[in-house]
Formats: sequence, C-alpha cells, structure tokens
Amino acid sequence: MATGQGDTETEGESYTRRWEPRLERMKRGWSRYTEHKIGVVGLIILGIYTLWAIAPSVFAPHSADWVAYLGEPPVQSRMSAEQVRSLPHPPAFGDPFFAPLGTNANGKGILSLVIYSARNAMYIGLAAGLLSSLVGVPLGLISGFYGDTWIDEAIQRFVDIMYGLPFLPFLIVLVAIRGITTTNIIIGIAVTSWLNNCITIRGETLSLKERSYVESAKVAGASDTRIIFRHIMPNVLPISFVFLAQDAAGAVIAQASLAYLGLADFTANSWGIMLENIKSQGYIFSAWWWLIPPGVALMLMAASFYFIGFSMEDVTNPQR
Amino acid sequence: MDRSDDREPLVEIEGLRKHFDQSQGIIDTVLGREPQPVRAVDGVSLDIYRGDTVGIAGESGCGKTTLGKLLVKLYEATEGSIRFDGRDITELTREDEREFRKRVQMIFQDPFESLNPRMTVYDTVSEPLKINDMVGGYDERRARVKQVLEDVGLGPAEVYLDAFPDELSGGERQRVAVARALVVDPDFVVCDEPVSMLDVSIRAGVLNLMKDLQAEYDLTYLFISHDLSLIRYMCDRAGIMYLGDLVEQGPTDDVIDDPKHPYTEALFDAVPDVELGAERRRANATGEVPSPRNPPSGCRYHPRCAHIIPPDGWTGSQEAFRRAYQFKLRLRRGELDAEAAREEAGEPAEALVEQGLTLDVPEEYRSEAEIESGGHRVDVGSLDLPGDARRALTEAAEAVLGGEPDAAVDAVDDVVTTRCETEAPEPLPSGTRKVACHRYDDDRLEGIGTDDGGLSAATAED
Amino acid sequence: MTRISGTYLAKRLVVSYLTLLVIMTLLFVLLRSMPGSFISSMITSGMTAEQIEQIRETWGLNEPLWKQYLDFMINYQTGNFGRSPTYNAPVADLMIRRMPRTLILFGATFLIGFIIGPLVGMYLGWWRGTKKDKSIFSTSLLLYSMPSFWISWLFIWVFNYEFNLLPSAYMFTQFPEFQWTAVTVMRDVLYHIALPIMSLTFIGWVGAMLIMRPTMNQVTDEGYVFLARAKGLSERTVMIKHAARNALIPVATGAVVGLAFLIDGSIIIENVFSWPGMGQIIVSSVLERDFPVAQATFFLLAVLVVIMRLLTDIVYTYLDPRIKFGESE
Amino acid sequence: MSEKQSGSSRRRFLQGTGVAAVSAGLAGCSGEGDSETETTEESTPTEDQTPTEVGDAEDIPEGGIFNFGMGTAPNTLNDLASSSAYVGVITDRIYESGAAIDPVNFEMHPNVFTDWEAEVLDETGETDQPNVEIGFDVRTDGLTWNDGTEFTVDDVIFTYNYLLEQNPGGFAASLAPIESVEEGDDRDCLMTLNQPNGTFAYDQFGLPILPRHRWEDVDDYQTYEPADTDFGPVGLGPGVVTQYNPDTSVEVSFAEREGEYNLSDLDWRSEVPGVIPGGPFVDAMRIRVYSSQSALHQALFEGDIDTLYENIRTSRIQDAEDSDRLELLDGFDTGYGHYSFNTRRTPLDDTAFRQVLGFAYDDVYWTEQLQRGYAQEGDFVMPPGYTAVRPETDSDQEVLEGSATQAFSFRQTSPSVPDVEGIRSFLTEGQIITGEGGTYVGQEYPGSLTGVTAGQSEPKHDYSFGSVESDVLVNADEEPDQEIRIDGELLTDVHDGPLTMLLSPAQEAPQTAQMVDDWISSLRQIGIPVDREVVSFNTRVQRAYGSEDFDMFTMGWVNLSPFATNTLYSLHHSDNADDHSVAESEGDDDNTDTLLNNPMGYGVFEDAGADDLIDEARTTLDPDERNQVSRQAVERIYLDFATMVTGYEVTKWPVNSADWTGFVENIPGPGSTYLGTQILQVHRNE
Repeated sequence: MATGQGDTETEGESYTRRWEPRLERMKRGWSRYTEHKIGVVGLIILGIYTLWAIAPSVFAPHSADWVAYLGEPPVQSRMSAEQVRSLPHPPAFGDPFFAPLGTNANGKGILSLVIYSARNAMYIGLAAGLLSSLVGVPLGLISGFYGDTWIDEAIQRFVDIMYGLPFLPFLIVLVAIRGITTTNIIIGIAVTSWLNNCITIRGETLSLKERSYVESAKVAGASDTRIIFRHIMPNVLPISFVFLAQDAAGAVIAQASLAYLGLADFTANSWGIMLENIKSQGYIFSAWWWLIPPGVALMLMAASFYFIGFSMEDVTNPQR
Repeated sequence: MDRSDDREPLVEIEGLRKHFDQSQGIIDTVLGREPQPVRAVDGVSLDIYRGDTVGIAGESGCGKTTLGKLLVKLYEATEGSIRFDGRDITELTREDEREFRKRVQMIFQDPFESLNPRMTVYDTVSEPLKINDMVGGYDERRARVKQVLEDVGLGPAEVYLDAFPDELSGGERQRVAVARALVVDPDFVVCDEPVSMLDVSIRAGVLNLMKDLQAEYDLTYLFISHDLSLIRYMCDRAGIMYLGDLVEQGPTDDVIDDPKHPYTEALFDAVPDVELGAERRRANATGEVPSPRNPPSGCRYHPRCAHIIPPDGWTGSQEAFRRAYQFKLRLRRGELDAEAAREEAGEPAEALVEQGLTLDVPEEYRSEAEIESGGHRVDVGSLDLPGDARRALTEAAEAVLGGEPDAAVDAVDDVVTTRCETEAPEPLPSGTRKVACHRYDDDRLEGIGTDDGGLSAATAED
Repeated sequence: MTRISGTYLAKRLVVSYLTLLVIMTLLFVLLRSMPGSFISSMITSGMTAEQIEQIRETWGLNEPLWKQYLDFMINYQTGNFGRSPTYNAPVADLMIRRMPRTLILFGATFLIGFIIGPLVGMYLGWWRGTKKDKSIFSTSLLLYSMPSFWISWLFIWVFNYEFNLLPSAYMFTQFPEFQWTAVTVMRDVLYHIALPIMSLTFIGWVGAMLIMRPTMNQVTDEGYVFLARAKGLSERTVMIKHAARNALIPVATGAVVGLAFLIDGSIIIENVFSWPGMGQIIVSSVLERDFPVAQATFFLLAVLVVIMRLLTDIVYTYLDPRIKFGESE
Repeated sequence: MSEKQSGSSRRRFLQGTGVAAVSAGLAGCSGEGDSETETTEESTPTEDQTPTEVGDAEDIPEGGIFNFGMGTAPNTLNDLASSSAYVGVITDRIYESGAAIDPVNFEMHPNVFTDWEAEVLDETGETDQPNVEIGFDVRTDGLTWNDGTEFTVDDVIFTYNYLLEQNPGGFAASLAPIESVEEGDDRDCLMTLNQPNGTFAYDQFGLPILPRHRWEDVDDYQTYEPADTDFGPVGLGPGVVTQYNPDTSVEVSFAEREGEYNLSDLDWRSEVPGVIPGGPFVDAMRIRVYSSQSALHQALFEGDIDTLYENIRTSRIQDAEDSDRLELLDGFDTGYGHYSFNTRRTPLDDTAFRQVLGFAYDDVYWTEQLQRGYAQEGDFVMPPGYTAVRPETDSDQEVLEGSATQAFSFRQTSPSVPDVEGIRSFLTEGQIITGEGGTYVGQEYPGSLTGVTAGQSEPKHDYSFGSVESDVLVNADEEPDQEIRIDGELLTDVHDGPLTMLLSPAQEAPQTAQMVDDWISSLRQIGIPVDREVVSFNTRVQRAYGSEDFDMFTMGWVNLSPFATNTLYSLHHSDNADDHSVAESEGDDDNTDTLLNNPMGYGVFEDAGADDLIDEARTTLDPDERNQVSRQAVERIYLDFATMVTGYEVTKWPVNSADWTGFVENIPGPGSTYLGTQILQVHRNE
C-alpha cells in the first residue's frame, strides 16, 4: 500500500533494517550496563576466569601435575626426606623452584592449582545456575500464567515443601544417594536452588499477564503460547538472567561448603577441594599461601557473578 | 428511537453477567465452602447500533471495564449472551473466532501498560496482522502499518516504526495503541478510558482523532469512561452503570440533561463541569458503594437513594422515610453507638434515635440540627415522622440499649419497609431511554406518582 | 486496619501441617534411598542370623517399609521421635539438649544480622548511586561471596591462633572453676559465642541488606516521603521514620531466606567451632545413616522454616495495614 | 587410613572423622626396643596373686587433673552396645576384665581373676573339637565395685551368663566358644569351652565384668544407658564418671571412687619394664570432645588438653617437636592398612595376577612422600610390634627389612616409575612367587621364611598383551601402549567391565586417595584396566563386608590380637567368608548379609587359603608351637596375596611432658589400645 513512496529495498537491506534497531538497542543496553562499575569489574574478573578455564596452561606457571623439586611429569625420581619435609613450601621464586604462591603438602604449585581449578568452578557455577534457571523459570512462568488454578496451587505447594527442606543437609542427602561426582553435585545444587527463581518469576508473570498489552494481544487473537513466549518471556528473561548469575554464585559457594564437609569429588581440581585438603592435612594455620589464594579465588568468582547479576538487575529494572 | 428502527444492532447484549470467583484454595474445596463471587457485571442488557458511539459511565468498580472486556471476549460471560452481528460470541467456531478477532478491537486505558516495552512500534502494530495472517509479506505488512500510523497522526511513520514505547510520549503511545486496534480494520472498538491517563492538553487531540477515524474506518465505538463530559462529547448514546448493572440508558443528551434515575442524578451532581456555570453541588447519596460481592437486595441503589420510596401507608414525608430507613440500616449493620448515646444529655433512647436518623450526606443536604451537631444528631421534632414509626424507632433504640439487637431489628422491620428493598426494578422504557427504577413503574403504567414532591431535580416530563 | 482473620489463620495452619506431612514423607523416602544403614556398624562377624534379626527388630528394620513409614508418621504426631542407634538415647533427649544451643546461635546471629543488614541497606538505598553506596555495596557483595568456613578460619587464625583473644571451641568453659552465677555464665557464653557469631554475621547481614536496599530506594520515590521532605523534616528523620518503616516489609519476608542461610551457616560454623548444636549432628547422622536422628533434625528444621513463614506473613500484616489476608477487598 | 576396624575380641570402629595420621620418624624405630622379648606363656598366670605394696609408688606425686582430647564424641556409656573406640576411652576406666595383658611383653596376667587352669576334656560338644574346662579363682579381697558395693564371685557368673544370654554383637566372637560358666568346686568358677583355645585368657577373660546389682534388671542391653542412672556406669575399674556431657566433655574421677581398688598394685606390674604399679596417681581424667581434628590439635597446642586420642597428625609433628611443653612418644601400629581383593572374581582369582597388583604399589611413595616417613612399608598381616607372630622371628632377617618381606615390593625402572616391561613378562611368562627363591621382575627373593608355599604353584590364566581397546585405557591419561588379555580375552570382557577400586571420599584421608590414584596409574601403564569408585565408609563396609560386591577396596584394621590366632581366624579363615559360588546353585544359606571379616573369600577356594594352618594354630595350646604355626599362616597369607598390606603407622603420641611424666613408650597403640596403662601411671612432674 504505502510502497508507493518508491523505497525499493533489497532483501538484505530490509534484513539489516529489521535488525539494526535491535543492535542499536543492545548497544544502548550495554552502555547503560557499563555505567555500573562493579558490573564491568565483574565481567573483567569473569573474563579472566574464563580465559583460565579455557586455557589454564597459558596462565599457570606449571601444569596441575607439576611437583615441587621434581618438575613436570613423567617424573623419574623421588623427593628426598628433607625435601618432603619442606612441604608445604612457602612462595619461592626460582630457589629451589619457581612457585609464586608456594606449594601444598604434596608439592603441587598453589598458583597452578588455583588457575586449573577455575574450569571446575565455572562449570559448576554456570551449569548449576543454568539448570536451576531451566527448572525455576518455566515453572514460575507456568505457575504465574495459570495463576490461581490448580496448576499454580500445585507448584506453589511444591515450592513450600522444598522450602521446608534445608538446603545444605538436603544436598548432603542427595549427594549421598547419588554418589559424589561433580555432575551429581550440580544436579543437587540445581534441585535445591530453583525455588527463588520460581517464586520471583511467578510474581513477575502474574503482574505481567495482567498488563494490558497482554490483553490486547489476546484481543488480537494471540494464543497462550504466543503470549508466553512473545509477551511474557522477553520481559521475564532479564530477571532470570539476574537469578542465573546469583545462582551461579551460590553454587560456587555451595560446592565449597560441600567440599568442606568432605562431599565433593576430590579428584577434580577445585578451590573447595584445595581448602578441604588444607583442613584435612592440618595446615590451616601454618600455610597462609595455601589458605588464602583458593578462598580469594572462590570469593572473587562468586562476587563477579553477584556483581554482574546486580548490575543487570539495575539495567533491566526500569525503575532508575 | 428513530435510529434503532432502521438499523440492525451490531452488538446485542442480553442479561449479561460476569461473576469472578474468589480463588478457591484446596482447603475451601475440601471444607465445601460456598464461594462468594464478585458480581462485576450483573444482568446488563444493551444494544449497540452500527456506527454509534455508546458511552458507559459509572464510578470506578461499577463493572464497566469488565463489560468492555466481555465484549471483546477477554472474559467468558457467566450468564447471558452477547451477539455480535447476529452471532452469539460464546459459541464461535475457530474460524468464526478468527473473524471476530479481526472485527472487534479494544483500546486500553493506560498507554504505558498497553504496549509491550520490549516490542517496537512496528512489532506491536503489526502483531494482529501476523496473528491473523492478514497481510502477505513483510513489505506489505510494513506498508500497512505505516499507513495506519500515519492515519493516527504518527507521521512520518518511518520515525516511529522502530521506536520502543519508552521512547514515546503518552499521547504518541496511545496513538500507537489506536493504530494497533485499527490495523485490522475492525468494525467495533471498545475504548476503555482511552484518554484518562493522558495529559489534559493532549486529550482533545486523541479524542478528535478517534472521532475522525470513526468516520474513516466506519467504526462502532463502545466508550467507557467515568468522565461524563467525555461521554457527552463523544457519544451518541450513554449508559449509566451502578454495581454491575445499567440503571439508565438512552441518548446522551437526554440522559445528561434530564437524568431520571436517582443515581444518574447523583452522579451528575457530583460532576461540577457537566454544565458550565451551573451551581456546584455534591451527590445527594448516603454512604459508600457497597461491595459487589454482596450487593443490596432489590434496587441496588436503594440504601443510598435520595428518592427511596416509602410504603403505601406512609403518612410522613419522603425525607422522614429516608432517614427512618437509614436508622434501620444502621440497626442492621450494628452501627448504632449505644455508648455515645448514653453519654449524651437526656434520654439515651431518644439520643440514639436522633443519632440513627442522621444522613451521611454532603452538608448542603443536611438539616440544621445535623450541621450544628456535626452530623451526630437530628432534631426529631422537625421531621415529619409518623407516630407509629416514631414509636417503633424508640422501641428499637431501647432494645439496642438493652443489648437485644435482634429485637430492635424486629421492631422497625414492619414499619419501615420499601419496595426498593424487596423488588429489583426492571429496566423499562421511559421515553427515549430505559430506566431501572421503581419510581417509573407507575409512570409507565398509570402516569407519574403524585407524592414525590420531594424530588429536587426536574421530574420526568412525559 | 484489618487483622488476620481466624479462618485464614486456621487455613494456613492446616496447609502448614499438610506441608510438614509431605516433607516428612519426602524425608523418609530420601533417607531410605541412601545406600547403607546404621545397622552395618552393629553387625559383626560371628553373629548368628537370629542375633542379626534381633538387632533389626530392636531398631524396627525388620518391618516392611510401609510399616516403618506409618510408624514414623504416627509416632511423630505424638512427639515420639524414636531412639538413636548411634547415640543410644531417645532422639527427643538429644534434640532437647542440642536445639537450644543452635537456637542461641541462630537467635543472636539473626538479631545482629537483621539489625546491621537493614540499617546498612537503608543507608545505601537512601544514598543509592553515590560513591558511598557503590563502595559499601560492592564490599558487602565481596563478603557475601566468602565461604563461611574460610572466613571462620581466618577469624580463628587472627583472634585465636595469633593473638589468643577469643576461644575457638565450645559454647562455654568446660570444667569451669569460676562461680556459677547468672553473670559469669552469661559472660562465659558471650566470650565463647563471639567468634562463631562474628563469622556468621560477617556474611549473614548482607542478605538482609540486599533486600532492604532496593525497597528503600523504591520508597524514596513515593509521595509520602516527598511530602515529609516538603514539610521540612531532616533527611535523617525522613529516612528513618517515613521511608524505612515501609521498606522493612520485604525484609520481614526475607527473614525466611535469612533462616535458610542460617541453617546452612550453622552446619558449617558448628563444625568449625565445636558448637554442640543441631548443625553438627545433622551431617554426621546422614553420614552414619542414623535415620531417627536425621529424620528428627530435618523435621525440626522444617518446622522452624514453616513456622517462620507463618510468622513473617503475620508480621507482614502488622507492618503494612494495606495488606489483608483472607479478607475480601 | 582414616577408617579402621578393630580385630580384637572387641570390634571397634574409629569413626570416620578421626584422622589416624601416621607418625613418628623411622628413627628410634620399630620393634628394636623389645624385639627379643618373646611372647611367653599366657595361659598360666604369673605367680603373684596378691597385691603388694610397691615402694616406688610412695615417691610418686599424686593429684592433678589430666586433660584428654578426642575428635569424636562418645555417644553412650553403654559398653555393651557401643563399638566406638571413643566410648572405650571412658568405659575402659570403669570396667575391668578377668585377665590383663601387659603392653610390653604381651603376656597375660592376673587381674580380677587370680589364677586359672585349663584342662582338655575327652568329650566333644557340638563341634568336633574336644571341650575344654577352665577353672579360675576370683579376686574378691580388697576389690569393690566403684560405687562401693561388695564384689562377689556371683557377679562373675552373672556376667558371663548375662552376656551369653544377651550376646552383644561386639563380644560375639569371644562368647561363641563358651559353653557354660558356673560355680566350681575346687575353683571359684568353671568355664567350659566347646573347643580348645590357646588364647582364652585374652579372649574369654577379656570380657568386662558387670555388676549384678546394675545389670540384673536390664532386659535389653541395647537400650540401657548407664549415663542416665544416678551413679553412672558401675564397674571394677579405678574410675567413676563424675561429669557427662557427651557432646563436649566427660570427667572420669579416680579420687572420688568409692571403695577399694587394688588391681594396679599387682606384683606383675613391677616386673614389666616401663610399667609403674600403684596408680592411678591423678585425681581425674577430663575428656574434651572437639568437632574437628584442627580444633583438637589447636587445643593441644594451646594447652587446653595434655594429650589426645591415638596420634598427632603428621602436619603438626614439627610443631610438637619445636614445642617445649610437648613430647612425642613413639609407638607401633596395632593393625595394618590394606587393599583387599575379591578372589571370587576373574582375574582376581589368580594369585599371579594379584601379586602383580603388589608390584604396582609404590611403597616408598606412600611411606616417604605421602606419609612423610611416618609410616612403615607393609608386608605381613601382623604389625611389626607383634614380633612373636611375625615370620621374621626365628630367622636371621630383621623385622620389616629382610628381603623375604619384599617379595611384592614396588618394581621400578627408575624411582617411582613402574617397570612395565618386567611386570608384563612376569605375567606372560607364567611366573608366580610361590615361596621358592628366585628373581622376580628383576628382584631377588630368598624364599619363604617359614618354609610355606603359596596355595597356587602356577598361574590359572594365560596372560598376553595386545592393542589398547577398553574405554578405561583408551581414555586414560597414562596412555598405555598395550592392554592385557586374559586367556586371549579382554579383561573388561572376562570381568564385565574394568576392575573397580572402592575408596572413601578424601575428606580426612587425602593421602589414601592420592595413593590409590598413583597405584591405579601404575596398573594402567601396565595395561590393566582399573577404575575407582568413591563411596562413603558405611557403603564400603556394606559393599565389601556385607554383600561382597566389590573387586578391590581399601581400609584398615587396628587393635589386632598380639596372639594372632583369633585375628587370623576372623580375618582370613573361610569360616568368616561368604561362599558366593554356592549361591547360584543351592540356596543362599552360605551367603548372608552378615558383615563377615573375610570379604576376600580367602580360603573358600582350594588354591588360596590358610585354613589348615589357622585351625592348627587355634587349637594348639602350647604358645611356642602355636606362634610358629601362626607365623606360617601369616606367611602363607602373604604369598597368596588376597589382601595386600599397604603399611603400618608409626605412632607419635603427643603428651604434655612439661607437667606430666610416667608414660610407657615403644608399645603398640600408646595413645589408644594401651591408653589404660598410660592413665594408670601418668603423674605430675616433680
């Protein structure tokens, strides 16, 4: 009808024109995000961890199998009794070996272990966060969309019940039933942490579905699916990303707590296990170079998730 | 009347009811508790003719928005029927429903809420086209959207197409909302307070636009508003809603210039600017709107009504009856303050009667004694209260003071009765309109009653 | 001002009770799905089949599972928690002994956390976006990210190992030589509880702050705050008297979340500080498959959570008269 | 070895949390101090039957409170119902038994019973063994219950009959042979056993004597809680429980004991080197319970406690040595750590294959690196401290050091690198260490010490090596170049999946986990598909001892009998193994979920077992002869290699030597098994 104005455009142009505004919008969102310094800091930290996780060998001074005095495997010799007794060794810079954060009681370099453990923490954090979002968001959406029906009631009662099961002990039981592997820990964390997602998403959905744009879509004949996916979901997703970030942080800390209680896969390189080792081997008060780095690494990873999460909340929340 | 004769009604509403169930928990179900629904729309009948603009007015909470949403099938009616273009919309086939969705649209009150913040103007406006598969390709659709945007005054459309709602002003948003409604070229549009959230300065623009579009798109409007001046400006016909029902409907000018139903009257009293220069008054109605969960019996307006009808044998004045009825209501609700009465000087029963006979109305309708006492007492002597009524009241007051509320109610029940309380009035034609009020029962049957000289507004002329 | 209606309360109580029943069922199923049984440590080489059967009978393991389940559900209705095989004592005694200790730790932490948290949250919410807010907020997030056992170690290191200022174990002096008076006992407990509480609250207050900050920020935009300001009241008065009161509501509901944090925290903290409460046994009872004890601890914690949820709802109504429960609008 | 089981007449679990950190440098070493001491006649008591006044005791300063720390709470004071070693710390101060063992020479001495005599009867009971009648006298003079009640012979008869009736799980093994206990004519009491038992003084006389006036009314011992009674547990011991907060602290007072206690004054005590008669000298022993090893050690170094249960953890040894206040006492293990193999499963049914598993175990890595020298290399199923039953006795070889004990030591090409080729050819050439001398994988073996040979003389299977095919090895970091074939088939086909090692979560034993890793790595390099499964202690107990559903698992034993026979019988005799071969065909009478102590199934099959030797040792009354047979059994078990002894702990027991003295050193389990001896003689420094 209105093409009479003579703007003949090619497929490609029309495609770019359709997407340009979205890109523009993302750019604006990004610039709003970058107003939050902690968000940027969080991204930078997470970025470093991501690099560590992808290519630890580039950043770590040694491999995770490196052993003080003996070097990289394959090792053809043994430590002398004296050498063994010098472990855990405080930071050393070339004499008798290079280990900037010292070693643990087995002669592994702390810095290398810290860097190699990033992958495990990233994996647990993101997987558990994603998984709990995957459970919590759809349930919250369904519960909210069918608010005040038996579906909603059933889901909410279920949430109530899950709230009654304390998180950490419940996790211990789950891990005890399913065995101590990283996967099971992730599943356990996800099973216990989707509740908050579900409740918040439900509340949000309840209020969104009363918005008149949803009603006007209904008037136009939109189906339930279209309303959920086109109208409610996009408005809920930002919050669920916030929750994903917070869940990821919670998962990283929960994994450490499990490790402290001896319920983590000890063969994995992980900060929690490093801390558990310093406890079980009894060097808490005598090897600060072993005690501090894994804790700080853990703290920074959890914090970076929180930083990103809360900055995103500010960005997605139009309040301010 | 003349218009309705030569045209088929586009929308026919008959006995429409919509009750919202309070959410029923498992426990309630188990215990078998009766739900007590909110009667949002309760027995509305209305015909809307093609090309008309019908206004629905009423206080907030009277059910007018629910009525609007029922008309566009956002809600399913509990009872009654809506026929659109001759078809009952509750029994549409899938195909018919599609057709219906194209022909009926709605414009919502709050433009800040009615546009999805994550969709561009283009996405929003084109959505009904997409859903209903109305226009072929992307380019065609885009052209259609542009045209409608320009029609609603958002030109050049290019500027707006890719904008997000939060980049637009309220007026622009509402124009987008209008465009979305019109993009499918509908026949019937429900406008739910379309300008109430807009700045006064831009209201006129939007309203005029809607008027223009009515002609251009050949639209029929249902215009919902609490603002009577808007109704008057926009609508050919108007309906007044009270507690889920239409109490009066007819040509706008007639309804506004000559309100027949006491509620309409009170409503217009409440609006100072209906007639510029007219004396500003407040509604002569007592109390507040009752809960739609438990509406009064009979005429729903009767507890507040200034023209409540005395029983046949009533020898006193209508005002005296109105006050006596208030006494009875207070008695039933247990609102009579025996303590306060005891503290008053004089006979406590007397004081209680005086207290019970007060009217909770704006100052200009109060008696002198009431004004003096700050609304706590009336001078019983100055009231034209029949003797038996007076005795019954005193007896009741004594019973209350004696701690026997049931006996008190019994004492007045027989004396202070009214048809308004027991019989629900039917909306009966009265001149150019339909009015649901017992005062016009007689009017239709045997002419206007003679005993209602107490009416403050102009009486019905035919 | 509507208060909670009786029927609403009754309804909530019934729902809470049903919820507990389901939780118990879930508990039973979960615990019994764990491999192994406490009986392992009781059966020894050379025991005859009858002896083993007898042990099973003593501990009720010879019954079919559904019977065990029924017994469990019914016994709990009458407050009979059974007998612990590992402690060789009625579980109820164990709980009565340990529950108060945990509640002291809970209570103190809760109190401190929910005083500091909302106060800081109030301050940050009020001054949202300022430098102060940003630095304090990001610092508190850092604290929030610390594993509780790790921060406990750091505290023990500093306050006990290095400077020997505070004890790192027990709730009070074992074998005390001082006179047992209310004052000395109180002082002794305070002395011992200092480090555990420091460790828990160091992280714990952030939770309450996180809830308070945004709501506080929200109420600053509300009309009544504007009005109060317009009246010429001082910032402080407006902040505390007008804004904070209303912002407290979500904090009250957030208390349930805080409780969850406390339960997790206390498990860790009790283990670190030899605090003889529930947190210590909940882990060991699961690991040792001491079902009666595990069931009871889980159950009591669940009761605590359910009661807290109920209480917060009630507090909610009192804080905000606009909210009515079980009342039609 | 974080978790251990005790193999003595009482089975006691050290609960999961207790780190049994191995300790003590090899310096000052094992068995040397008293290795010449032979285990002497213990069935007949030494002459002295009456307490004597000990002159020394008068010079010993009395009084003071000895503070003791533990990392696990004693959950009950019911000695019968509990199998916890931590309960024993308290109840062993309360209860006494008929005979006592001295920790230096491992002789049995009179205690509550003054003397005894055993006679083998002609008649046989239900078993085919001849019955034995033991007459013994009871010390009633100068001994009262700790609540002041008079002690009578009747209490003893009551005790045995009560125990026989109730049959508490922990005592089942010792009670099983007892036919009856009744009043005697010549002797105070007569005990009838249904079979000869050379070590009855240790086994049957080791049961606690219970006061009739307390236990008479206890219908079910399992639910009785002495802590709930007004006095607490009543026994013949020197202590009374005066404060009991099981979660945090317990006080056992010696000063407040009612009535007389004279068992520490017995003459034999003054004749045992290092043992001081006349105790206890302290007023009380106060026990504090900590929730973690860190807290426990922290308390030790802060001076809150004078010593702790069992051992100091390795990481604090240096701190203890640097401390002016603390002294580390040397001691020995009373058990051993082991990896055990399920001989019911192919290829673990073949001795040759099992021996290869030993070749891959890097002992030096374990003792020197992971345990920092505070562990000894393992070989026999008797710890080095129990010299009388070690095969080295009566030979020229030093304990632990001789080459005959090195038959299965780690075979390496260079330090810590397994000799893959050598080990592979051991298998492919069909070699097996039978007890004959020879060179095996490049290492000399002089032949067995006692002359026994392994049950198998040649391998059961034909081994070869081919391309790597099983998933475990294909994906292994070790990247082996070849994989083993058993009778031409892949191990994963023969065995239905790779061999699986069960081990505990590394929470308190990271070293064990590391060692298993290293071992598995070596095996994979050889081409043997092995995997690992982490399961909790309880699960492992159930899987291994209950249902025998395992390939290999790791655990440890403590508190083994120094007289070997009982231990050998319960841990390595086929009587204590489920025979799963029967399960498939006839009923499962022989297969129970009972926790039998021989999960390996050792002795169930003809080609690996020491049943005959163990049976012989058990019924041999002559101690010398018995020990000799025991030594043979021990070496046979070694050669058959159903269980691989991975090491013994070197115990370093920390004590506050600034304030206290009088401890015995160089005994097994100075801070655990023989803690009683220490408590009886600890006293203040001058």
